Amino acid sequence: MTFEAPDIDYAGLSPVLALTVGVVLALVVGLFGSGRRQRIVVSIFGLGTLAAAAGLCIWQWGESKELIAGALRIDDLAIAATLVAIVSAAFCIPLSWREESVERPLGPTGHGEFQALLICSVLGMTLIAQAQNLIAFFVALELLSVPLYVLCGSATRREQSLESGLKYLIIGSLGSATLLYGLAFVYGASGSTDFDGVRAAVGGAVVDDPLLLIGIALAAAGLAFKLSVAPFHQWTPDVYQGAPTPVTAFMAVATKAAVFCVVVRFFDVALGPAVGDWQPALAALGAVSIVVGNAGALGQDSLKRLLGYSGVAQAGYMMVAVVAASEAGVSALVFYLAAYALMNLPAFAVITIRERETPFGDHIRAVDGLGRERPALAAALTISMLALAGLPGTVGFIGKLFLIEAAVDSDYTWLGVMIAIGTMISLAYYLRVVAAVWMRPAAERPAGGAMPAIAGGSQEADTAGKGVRCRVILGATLLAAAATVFFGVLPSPLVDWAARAGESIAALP
Amino acid sequence: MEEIAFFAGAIGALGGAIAVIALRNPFYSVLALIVHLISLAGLFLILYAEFIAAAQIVVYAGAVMVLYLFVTAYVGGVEESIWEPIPGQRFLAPLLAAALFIELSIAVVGTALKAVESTGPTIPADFGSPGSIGELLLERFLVVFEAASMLLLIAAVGAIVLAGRKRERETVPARGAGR
Amino acid sequence: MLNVLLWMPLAIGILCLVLPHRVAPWVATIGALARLGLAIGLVIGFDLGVSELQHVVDESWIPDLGVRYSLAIDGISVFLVLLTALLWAGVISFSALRGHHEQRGRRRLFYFLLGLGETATLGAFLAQDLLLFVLFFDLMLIPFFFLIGIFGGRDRIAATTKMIVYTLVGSLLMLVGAIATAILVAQDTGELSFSIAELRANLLSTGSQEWIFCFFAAAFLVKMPAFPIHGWMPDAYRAAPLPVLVLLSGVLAKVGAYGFLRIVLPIYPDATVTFQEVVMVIAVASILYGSVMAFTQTNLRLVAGYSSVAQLGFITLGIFSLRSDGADGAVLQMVNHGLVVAAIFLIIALLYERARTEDLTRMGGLATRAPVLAALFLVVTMATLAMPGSANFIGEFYILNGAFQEKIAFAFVAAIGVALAAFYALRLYQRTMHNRLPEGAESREISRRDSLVLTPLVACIVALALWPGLILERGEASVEDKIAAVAEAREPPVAMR
Amino acid sequence: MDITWYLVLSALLFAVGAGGVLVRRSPLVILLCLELMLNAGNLALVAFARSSGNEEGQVFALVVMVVAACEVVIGLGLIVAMFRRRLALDVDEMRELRG
Repeated sequence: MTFEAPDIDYAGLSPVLALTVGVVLALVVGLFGSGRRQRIVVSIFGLGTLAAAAGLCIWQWGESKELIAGALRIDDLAIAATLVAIVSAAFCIPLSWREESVERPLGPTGHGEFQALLICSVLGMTLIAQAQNLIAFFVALELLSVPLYVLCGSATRREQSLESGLKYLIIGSLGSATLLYGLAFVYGASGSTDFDGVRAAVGGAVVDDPLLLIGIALAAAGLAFKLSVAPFHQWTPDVYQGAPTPVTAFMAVATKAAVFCVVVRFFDVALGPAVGDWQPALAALGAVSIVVGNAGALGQDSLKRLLGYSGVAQAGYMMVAVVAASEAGVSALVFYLAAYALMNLPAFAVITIRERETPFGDHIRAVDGLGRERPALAAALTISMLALAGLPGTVGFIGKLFLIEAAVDSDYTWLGVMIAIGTMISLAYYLRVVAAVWMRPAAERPAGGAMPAIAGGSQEADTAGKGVRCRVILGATLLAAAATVFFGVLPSPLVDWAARAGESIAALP
Repeated sequence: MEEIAFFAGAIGALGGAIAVIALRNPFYSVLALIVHLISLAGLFLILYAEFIAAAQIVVYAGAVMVLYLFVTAYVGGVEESIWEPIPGQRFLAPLLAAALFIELSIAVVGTALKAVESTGPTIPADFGSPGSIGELLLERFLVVFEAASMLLLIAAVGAIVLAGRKRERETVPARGAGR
Repeated sequence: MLNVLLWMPLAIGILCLVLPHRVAPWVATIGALARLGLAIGLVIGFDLGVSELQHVVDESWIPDLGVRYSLAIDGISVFLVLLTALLWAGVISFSALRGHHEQRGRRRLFYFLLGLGETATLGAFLAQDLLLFVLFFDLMLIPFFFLIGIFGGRDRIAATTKMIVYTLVGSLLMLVGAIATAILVAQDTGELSFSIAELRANLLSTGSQEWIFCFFAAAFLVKMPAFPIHGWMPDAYRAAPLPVLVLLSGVLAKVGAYGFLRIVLPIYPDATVTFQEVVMVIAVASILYGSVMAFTQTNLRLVAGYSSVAQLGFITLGIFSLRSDGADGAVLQMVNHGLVVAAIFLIIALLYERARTEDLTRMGGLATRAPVLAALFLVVTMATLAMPGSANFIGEFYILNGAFQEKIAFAFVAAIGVALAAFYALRLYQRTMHNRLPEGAESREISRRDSLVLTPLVACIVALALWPGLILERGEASVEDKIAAVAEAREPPVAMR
Repeated sequence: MDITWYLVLSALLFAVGAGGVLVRRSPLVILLCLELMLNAGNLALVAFARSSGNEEGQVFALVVMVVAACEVVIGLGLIVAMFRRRLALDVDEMRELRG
């Protein structure tokens, strides 16, 4: 038997390699030391890994090449999605400091394991953003999901956390199984697992074959589970609420970036010739998601649930870009993904901080009167809410503009109108948060001023690390909020970046 | 001959599957799943997938299911009655499943692909052998192979995080002390 | 020049955020006066009789989306810019002079939000790019959401939320409409552009124009507000602090009417002709409804608020008469009404301090010891009811003249509104100033610091009454230009005869 | 034997698995049902590998086994952790997160 090792382009593969090394390093380093020292050392390695991967990505920016026998493809779209994932992971690491689930000295999850899982999930996202065949697609999806299941359940002391982990696992696996079955049918219809092969076959005789149609339907449903697109979204608010907040932040932002990237490759490219088969279905999913997400968020008192439903709606907005199936659509999607990260991360950071400062957890009362108490935090949360609502002067407005333009350009004007209608509904709940921040007095705390039951660790430990923790988190939060406004006023750099990512998909009109 | 083997395997697989969802004791469900997996392995053999069949029996039906049995035994075979769920769901679920089956069957039977309606094309002698699968894994699907190994590693880490070295009663009083 | 004018309010607003409490109001005042000077300079330097845009600024902003940062003024916007600068200067100095009690210890935020609001409003008046206009139009809401929500009275959160949801419903559809316009045009010309001039040169098909017109009309009519969609107005007017109300009613309401002239008429002429009567019906309905409601309300703010509804109805009627007379009058009336309503709300603030109530039935006799205040109020009242000799009279005359030429029936009905205005304006004046002074109220002369703001404002009203040509002459050419855009879409009237 | 037979069997198994996920409440059994669904997918993959004459489907099936194993491990881990917390092992009783 002859064995020929495939040609490996180490430059193109370098971000993946860096992340792989990072996972192992975080695990190994996590074994040494404990408490504060462990946190510092592991975080240096974790953030260093992410920085290295980001640097390598930027180094590869502008490349467009197949890696390892055509299983992966590194291009600007993949790099853009990877960068969004890396940024949100890097944001999540300081947030997780002093988080009850990772800080407990004798508990199961230390910083080493936590960050190893986090980086592994980023690795999965990097791979899925580059995937060029069905098998790599599937395994990368699992590689990003499995660590997330664990992270969601990692606060093993809290019943909510375990429940959310199990719920996410069950729903996620249901989605995976559905997706797998769909992919199997696509493979059966086309006889190939490579996206190129699928595209070639779909362009031929099998376009209207029932096998392919059902395959597409199942795959769309499976991916909709992962993207929390309605009507496959029921898990989202529960899991968002139950999971530790830093994990929720990462999950909400990064998963969408990576999975939408592969959705573009799978639908717009591999199944591009069958566009008439899937376009109306995805359009319907997007529209339903916009309505259901926004309507669901209306009565929510828990900020994390609110953001969960808002995430459902936002996924609907992004689905519109996929439906557009054009270069403008992909650019709009990439822009919106970056915008989504910038808008959401500050909100989750503020929730995390308030969870530790007040006894209200993530209830909306926790931010009552924030404008007087902590103006900087209040400003960040306000900007993030206004941006999510798509008001002008923020990156959210430009993002919506981009999306509507892509939709109208592809003759899906009604979807553009749906975005506008969804935005109107969403104002009611985003503004409720803003009103709570600026226009209500601070909520009365229960007597005794005890720390919330869920924020474990001792009082002493909390005050000890407070200074550093707050400064780093606050800095990152304000930076993201400032970027939200900056790119809302001067969007050109981000628009160029997104446009480059859009152009890297050659197969689109 | 092939027909007999197929129907034997099919009856085993289907019977196992139905037993999994019908039996009340999870312990028996696991055993039923093992039957199902072994029957599937038989079907894989008929389809010239020797390596998959072997992996199915050794790794899946063997190792993974043993883990499953241990956990079921540890957690305890929680008896749960099937016929008490939310009214409606128990009627709806079979309906949904039936609809799904019919839809999938339409796709499978209605397809115009010639390859599916035949016994399949002629294939080389080493189709599905460990050698040729291994070659594919190390050449075209090297990334997939590496990613799968990463997945196993992280699953192990995850299992340790979730279930490993946990002495709840000892850690609770130690809050804040062992910093 | 325009750049400085546009961004100075925001820059000074941000500066106010970091300055000490005591200094911030005065810095804001100086900045506002400087802007007023700039705006006066614009009017003085304005080239008469030219319909072209002046002081053009045109920079690339988001090339991929075809959005440009382009600003300019013409005969219509120059006075609205002046009005904006004037009223903002008035409100900021009014608040600074009294160290306003409604600011609840958050002065710096108050002046920042005012600055942001001025930048947004000026931006809407200056923008020559459709998308830039939409952006500023939406941006205006944000500071006012906070101004009402933080500094307002009872039920402020519900009121401000209602206001923003109502107005954004319209303007988000407008965003879709704007994008659709640009893209549909780009499908013909091959180049994506939101420039109003470009879009005017390449008109859409009638069918597309019609649905897009509906989106724009919804946005503008809600903003005004016009009769069936004014639901946010009473709550917001009750809750808003009075200085903010001056801006809301004096300037923001005009942006809607301005939008019709600047955008809808030139870009969607066919649809304008199609929907002319519909909008005129809405306008007349607003006039009647507003006048009647103003007559029946007892809350001072709501009297002024509903009278605004009626006045905006007049302005809309003038624009949609699609005659240059009517539109000329509408432009004049926009400025007139802005000045008058601002004066009224400031006077209401003074009356409230004296009577400790805003209920008309529990007021009276405030004129007894305050002749100067009474005189100022009288001038404003006369202007409100469009006494012959006031600029309002001239404005309404032009508007009715235009309407008579176009649709006689509408003009007759609208004329009833003129008569009703006399009723509610005089009722307002009499009930507050004359009769007996109720218990708890005191008649006090206007203080020197208040008259520092109010007197110049009233002087402006008088000056405009003496010299309405200031606006009519400069506005004429631009208005003609907009009407001409529509005239091409109509069957030529000559052929009909 | 036509490949269609295998595919119909696979569809039946998939439907049984999906029905099981909906009907059963014990997380342990739900995990088993998910295994059924993945295995149905595997059967389809192997059958399609036979019909298209390339082994890619078989490699896919192998990967799916790894994935299934990982999901089982994590799922069991969560169940054990919950058991240790003496939580009710009943999905319908997860009232904490209802809404």
